[in-house]
Amino acid sequence: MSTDKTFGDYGGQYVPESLMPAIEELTDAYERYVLDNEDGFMDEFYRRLADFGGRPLPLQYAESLSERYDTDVYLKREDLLHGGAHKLNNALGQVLLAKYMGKERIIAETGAGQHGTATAMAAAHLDMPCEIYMGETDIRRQRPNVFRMKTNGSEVTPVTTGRGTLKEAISETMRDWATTVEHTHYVIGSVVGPHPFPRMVRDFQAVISEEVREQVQEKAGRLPDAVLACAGGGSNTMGTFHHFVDDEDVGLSAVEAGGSSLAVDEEAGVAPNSASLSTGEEGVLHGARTKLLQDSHGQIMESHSVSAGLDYAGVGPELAHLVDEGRVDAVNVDDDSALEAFHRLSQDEGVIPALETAHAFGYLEQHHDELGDVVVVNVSGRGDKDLETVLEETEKRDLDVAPDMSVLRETGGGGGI
Amino acid sequence: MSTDKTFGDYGGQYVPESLMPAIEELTDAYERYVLDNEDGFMDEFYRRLADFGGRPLPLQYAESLSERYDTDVYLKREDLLHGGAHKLNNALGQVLLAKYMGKERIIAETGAGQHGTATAMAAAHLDMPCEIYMGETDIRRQRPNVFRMKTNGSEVTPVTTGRGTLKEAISETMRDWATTVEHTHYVIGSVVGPHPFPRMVRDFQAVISEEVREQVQEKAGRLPDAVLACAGGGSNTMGTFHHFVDDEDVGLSAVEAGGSSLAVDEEAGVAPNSASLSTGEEGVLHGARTKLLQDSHGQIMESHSVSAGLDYAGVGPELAHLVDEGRVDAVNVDDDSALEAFHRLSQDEGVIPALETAHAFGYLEQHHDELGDVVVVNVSGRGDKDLETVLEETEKRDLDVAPDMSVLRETGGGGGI
Amino acid sequence: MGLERVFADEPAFVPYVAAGDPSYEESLEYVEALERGGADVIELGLPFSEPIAEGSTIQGAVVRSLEAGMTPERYFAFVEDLDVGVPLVCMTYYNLVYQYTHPETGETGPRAFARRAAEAGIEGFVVVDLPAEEAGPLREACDEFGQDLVFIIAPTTRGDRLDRMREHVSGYVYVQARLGVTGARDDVSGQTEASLARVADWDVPKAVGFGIKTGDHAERIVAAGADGVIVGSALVDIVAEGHEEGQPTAEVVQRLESKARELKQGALAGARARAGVDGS
Amino acid sequence: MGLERVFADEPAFVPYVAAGDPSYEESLEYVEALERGGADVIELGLPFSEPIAEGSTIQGAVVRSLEAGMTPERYFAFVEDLDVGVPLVCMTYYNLVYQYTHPETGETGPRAFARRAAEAGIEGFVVVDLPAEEAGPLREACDEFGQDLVFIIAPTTRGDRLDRMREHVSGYVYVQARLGVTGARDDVSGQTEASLARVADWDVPKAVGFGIKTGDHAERIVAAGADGVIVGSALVDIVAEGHEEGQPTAEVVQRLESKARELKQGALAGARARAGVDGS
Ligand SMILES: Cc1ncc(COP(=O)(O)O)c(C=O)c1O
Ligand SMILES: Cc1ncc(COP(=O)(O)O)c(C=O)c1O
Repeated sequence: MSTDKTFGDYGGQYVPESLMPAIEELTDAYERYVLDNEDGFMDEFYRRLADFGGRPLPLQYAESLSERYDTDVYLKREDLLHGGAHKLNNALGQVLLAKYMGKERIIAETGAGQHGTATAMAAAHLDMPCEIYMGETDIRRQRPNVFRMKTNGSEVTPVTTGRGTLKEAISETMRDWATTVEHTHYVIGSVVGPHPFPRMVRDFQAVISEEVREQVQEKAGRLPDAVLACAGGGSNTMGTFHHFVDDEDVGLSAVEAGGSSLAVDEEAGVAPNSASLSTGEEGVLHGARTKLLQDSHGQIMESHSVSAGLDYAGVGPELAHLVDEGRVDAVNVDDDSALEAFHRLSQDEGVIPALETAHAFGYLEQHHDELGDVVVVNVSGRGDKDLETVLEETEKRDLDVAPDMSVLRETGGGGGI
Repeated sequence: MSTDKTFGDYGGQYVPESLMPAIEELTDAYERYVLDNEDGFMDEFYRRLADFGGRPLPLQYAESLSERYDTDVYLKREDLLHGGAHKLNNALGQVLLAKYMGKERIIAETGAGQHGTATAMAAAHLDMPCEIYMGETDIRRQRPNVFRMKTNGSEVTPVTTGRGTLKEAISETMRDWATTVEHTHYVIGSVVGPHPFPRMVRDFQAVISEEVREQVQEKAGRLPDAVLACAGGGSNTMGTFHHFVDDEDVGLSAVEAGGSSLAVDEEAGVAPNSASLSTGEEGVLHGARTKLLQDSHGQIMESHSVSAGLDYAGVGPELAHLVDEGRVDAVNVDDDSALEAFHRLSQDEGVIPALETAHAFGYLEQHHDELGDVVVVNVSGRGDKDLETVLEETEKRDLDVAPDMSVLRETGGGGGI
Repeated sequence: MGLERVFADEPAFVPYVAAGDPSYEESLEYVEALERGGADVIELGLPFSEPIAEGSTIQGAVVRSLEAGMTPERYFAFVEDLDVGVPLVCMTYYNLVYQYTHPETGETGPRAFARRAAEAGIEGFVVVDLPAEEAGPLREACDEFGQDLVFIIAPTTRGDRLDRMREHVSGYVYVQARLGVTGARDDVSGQTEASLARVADWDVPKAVGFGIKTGDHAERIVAAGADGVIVGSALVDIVAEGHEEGQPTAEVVQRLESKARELKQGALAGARARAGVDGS
Repeated sequence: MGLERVFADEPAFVPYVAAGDPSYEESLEYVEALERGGADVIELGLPFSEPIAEGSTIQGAVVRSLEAGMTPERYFAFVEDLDVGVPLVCMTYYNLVYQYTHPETGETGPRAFARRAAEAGIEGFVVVDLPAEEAGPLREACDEFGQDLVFIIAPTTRGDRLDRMREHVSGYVYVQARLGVTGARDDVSGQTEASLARVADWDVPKAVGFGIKTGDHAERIVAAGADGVIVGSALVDIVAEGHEEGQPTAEVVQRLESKARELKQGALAGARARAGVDGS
C-alpha cells in the first residue's frame, strides 16, 4: 500500500534531506502498522487507549446549552482523556509506533504544554526516554505543565530563539531530529509537518469521530447536523471530523482563534490572531504546503491567541484542502468571545474547558441558530492549565459572565493562582 | 426499610437538635431513592456518572510496577473521573439527591479542594446554587481549586477559625446548615458525619468496587489477593473495598498518612500525622462515634500530612468498625515514602497520582512481597493539584527518585510553579 | 431532680459563660457577678475544640479558655472553687463526656463524668451534640446521680421527635429561639412563639435561648410564655471586649453584673406583662 | 549549466554568509572580502524566518539580517550591488521561493523567483527544505534560466534515494559531512569519508559542508576526496563577533579575508596531499 503524500495541493514533504530517510522509514511503518495493523499494532493501540487513556469517552447531552440554544447540543468529552486533552490519542499512538520501529528515544515540541505532557506520559508509560522542546516564554506561562513533564521523567529543554513559543519549538525539535534521526522518533503534536504526519496523526485522533458517530446515532437517533471543533494545528478538529467527511449532510466547522483582530501588522510581522484557515495564504512551513500566516514575502508571522494551544501560524494541510473544497467551514471567534464561552460552559454545564476548546463554544453561542437541530461540539481539553491566564485576561475585560474572584485576592497571595 | 445507624459501636447521629430533623429527612430520602431506587434515582445517578463523569473507568494493568514487584498490579483509574478524583461519585450523588428532595441550595466543606471542586461541578451541572466553606490556610495553599470552584459558579467562603483547614471547614459548614437546614443540603465530602452520611457516601462510592470486581475477574481471571486504598475520611477506601468485604480471601488495606511521625505532641495538641485508624482512640466528632486523633481529655488534635486531603483527625465509622473486626488492615506510610511513591508512579507508569493516592503506592513499595499475586490499588485522584506542594516538599528532602527541576528555576519566576 | 425549682416562682434568668474565659481567676469573678446580677441557674461551658453549634462569639470564648489551659479536671476544680449559691449546669459537647476518666475510680465515660460533676456540685447537663436518641448512657448516669439532662428543642423539631424528647427531658427544656448557631441578635425571632406553642403543654419549664441580647428581648420572650431566658453571647461579648481592650477585671465584673440585672429585670417585666394579659 | 566549472582545476572554497548580515552595507563588503580571500563560489543566504536546518550561529545571522530589513527584493538588489566575479548561489528555504512575485511580470512562484534571480546574476540554488521529490517546478525553472539546482546528500541518504538525487543534481552535490544542523565544530566528522564514498562515481563535483572550521579541516576533507569545502558558521561567527563587539568594518573585513585564505589554502593543501597519495 502506498499513501498519497498530499491532500489536493496541500501537504508534501518539505524537509531537509537528512530527515527524508526517516520520513520514508516512518511512512513505511505507518503503512504497515497503522494502516495494515501489522503485528496487531492497532489492537494494542486501542487497548492502551482504553486501559491507560480511559477510552471510550462519553458523548454528553448538554442540558443547559440545549435549552439555551433550543438545539440538542452534545459534548464529546475529550477533556476526560488521561492528561486532560485529546493530545494523548496521538502521543500514545506515535510513541507506541516508535517502539514498534525500534527507536530508542522520543522528542517532541510543545506550546501550551498539552502535547508535551501527553508525550511525556506516553513515554513514561512505554518506558522510552523523552525530551521535550518548549519555548522559554511558554515555559514561563505554563509552569504546571513543565512540572508535569519533568515529573513523568522527561527532559524539558528551553528554546530561546524568536519569541520563544510553539513555532520556534517546532523548528528546534526538527533541528534535534536532524541530528539524532537514526534512533530518535519525533512525535509531532498535530496534523501538521511532512507526510506521513498529517495523515497518521489524523488516524490516531480519528478515534474521536469513530466514537462520536456511533454515540450520536445511539443518543440522538441520527447523524448530527453540525460538528464543531476548535482548530490550532487541527488535530482535534480532523479527529472529530474524519468519520463524518463522507456524510455530506453533516456540517463541519473548524473554529480558529480570531485573537484580538483579524487585521495583521505586516511591518512588525505580527498577526494578532491564529486564523490561518480563515485568513492565511498558501505556503510551506515545517515540512508541508498549507495555509499560513505570512507576510507578502513569505516570512512567517508571529501569531497570537489568548489560548496558547491555538497560537500557531500554520494548520494541517488536510484541513486546508477540505476548506478549499467547501467541505469544512473555516470560522473564527475572538479572544473575548472565547473567554465568555469559557465561563459560560463552566457555570452552566460544570465542565471547565480549555481556552482552545472555548473557541468552539464561542462559535456555538454566535451561530447556534444556523447549525440545525443536533450539534456535536468537541471538548478537546480541560481548562485547569488555563486558570492563571483566564484570571488575568478576565480582569482586563468587562465580561458578562465572569465570576467575582475577590476571594482569591482577599485571602492573600495577590491576584494570582 | 430502615437502615442501621451504626457499624458495631461506631457511627450514630451526634448532632445538634436543629439538624436532627434534616438528618431524618435525609435518611428517609436515602432509603427511598438510593436503596429503593424510587423514581429511578439510581438509574439517573448511574447515567450521569457515565455521561458527565466518564464512567466506567479503566482497571489498568501496571506493567512497570508489576515487573518491579513481581506481582500483578492493577490500577483503578479514579483519577480519570471528571474533576480528577473519586470525589465526584459522591458529590454528584448527593447533589442529585438534594434535587430529588426539593432542596434549593447546596453547601459543602473542602480541605484540599477536591471535594469542593467536585461539588461545584455537580452543582453547576444540575443547576443548584452552591457555597463552599474552605479554611483560609487551605485557600492559600490550593488556589487553583478555589479558582475552579468559582469558575463553576460556586461561592467560596473562607473559614478563619482555628488553623483554617478541613476540620474547621466542616464545623463551619455544619453551622451554616444549622441555620439553613430547611432548604439547604449539606454535601459532606467523605464517609464521615452522622448517619446516613457514612452509609450513603459509601453507596455512591461503591461504584468503584462494583467496577473493579468485574474488571479484575475479566483481566486476572480471579479475585485479587489484596486491595489497597489511601484513607483520609475513607470514602475512596470504602468505595474500593465495599464489594470485596464479603470475600474473606481478599485482603483490604487502608493506607493512612503517617505524616512526619506517629508520635503526638499532647501539649501543643498536634499529631504530626493523620493516622486515626492506626493510632486514634474512639470518640465523637462531627456527628459520629469513630476513631479520632485526640488528646487524653477528648480535645481534637490538629492532624498533619503532606497531602491536604488526608489531613483530618477523624475517619469513617464503618472503616473503624472493619478495622476492629480485623477485616481491614489499618496501615500507614510517612510523608517521605508518599513523595517517593508520587515520583515513582509518575516516572514508571506515566500516571501522576494525587499525594493522597501516593500513600497507597508507598505501602505497595514497602510491603509488595506480603500482598499476594494480584493486587489492586485505587488511584483515587490525579496529582495536578499537588504540583506546588510536591515541588516544595521534594526540595526539602533528599529523595532517590525525584526529578531535577532546575529548568523551572533557570527560566525565571523563582522556584515555584 | 431539681432544676425545675428555680423556675417555680418567677421567670428565671439563665446566663451562659465559658469556664476559664479568659482566665481561671477572672472567670471565677465573672460567674459570681452573674449570680449577683440575678442569675437563677448558670450554664457553665466546658469548652470543646470543635464547637459546631456556636457562633463566633462563643467560639472566641472557647479558644480563650482552652488557650488558658482549661481541661475537664480544671473545670471541676473551677466549679468547686466557685462561690455561688444557684444551681450550675454543665454545657459541653459529647466527646469530652465520652472520653472522661474519673481521677479516683479510673472509670471512663458518661457515668464517670456525671459522678465527678455531681461531686463538684453540677446539677445538670446540656450536651449540644447529644440528641435524645444517643443520650441513653448519660441519661442513666444522671438518674443515678440525681442530675437533670436538659434537651434543646429546635424550631425544626416537630411531630414524633417532639414526643420522644418530651419523654427524656428533665429540669427544663431549652427552647431554641431560632435556627442557626449561638450569637446575640438585634431582634427577637418570630419563631419563638411558635416554638413555645409546640411545648406549651409540657410539664417542664421552658427556657428560651439563642440570640437574646437585651432586657427588652427578655421581656418580650417571657411575655410570650417562656419560663426563663438563656443568654450567652451577649454576656460573652462583654468578657471578650474586656479582654481585648485590657479593661480591669472589676470593670468587667461591673458590666456583667449590670447586664445580668437588665436581663433579669426584663424577664420579670415580661412576667408582669403576661400576668396582666392573663388577668385581663 | 556551469557551476561545475569552478571545481575543474583545483578544490573549490565555497563560503556561505547571509546577505544583509548585520547590515546591507557591511554585508556587501564582507562578501567581497570572501572573494578576495579565495572564494570560488559564494553561497549567499536569503534569510527565512524559520531556519529549521540551521544551528545557532546561522540563526543569529538570519535574525540580524531580517531585523535590518532584508526582503527577497532587497536581496536581489544586494546581488546586483555586489562587485564580485565568482558565481553566486542563492541559499534559502522554499516558502520564499514559493511566495515570490516578480516585480515586473507579476508572475508568482518558483519560475518568477528563478527569473528574477537570473536577472540579478544568481547561477544556482540550494533550497534547504526542498528535497528532490518536491523540486519539480523549481527544477524546470532552473533549466529554463540556465541555473543549477544543488541538492544536499545527507549521511542518511542511501540506496534508492541516492539514485533519484543523482538524476536531479546539477552544478555540484552538497555532501553533508555529518547529521544535524549547521555550525562550526572542532573536529572532522568520521562520516565524511563514508558519505563521499557513496557519491564517488557521480559525475558532478562533490562539495563537503557542515562543521568545517579551520584550514586543517578543509585540508583533511579535500584529502579525503572532496572537490570543494563549504564553510558557513565559521565565517558567520566572525561577522557576529564583529557586530557584537562593535569592531570596525575594516577589521571584520580583514578577519574574514584571512579566514577565507586559511580555508582555501587548506583545501589546496588537501589536494596536494591527495595528489601525493594518488601518485604514490
Ligand atoms: C485542549 C486543546 N485543544 C486544542 C488544541 C489545538 O490543537 P489541535 O488544533 O491540533 O487540536 C490544543 C493544543 O495544545 C489543546 O491543548
Ligand atoms: C485524591 C484524593 N484521594 C483521597 C482523599 C481522601 O479522602 P477519602 O479518604 O474520603 O477518600 C482525597 C481528599 O481530598 C483526595 O482528594
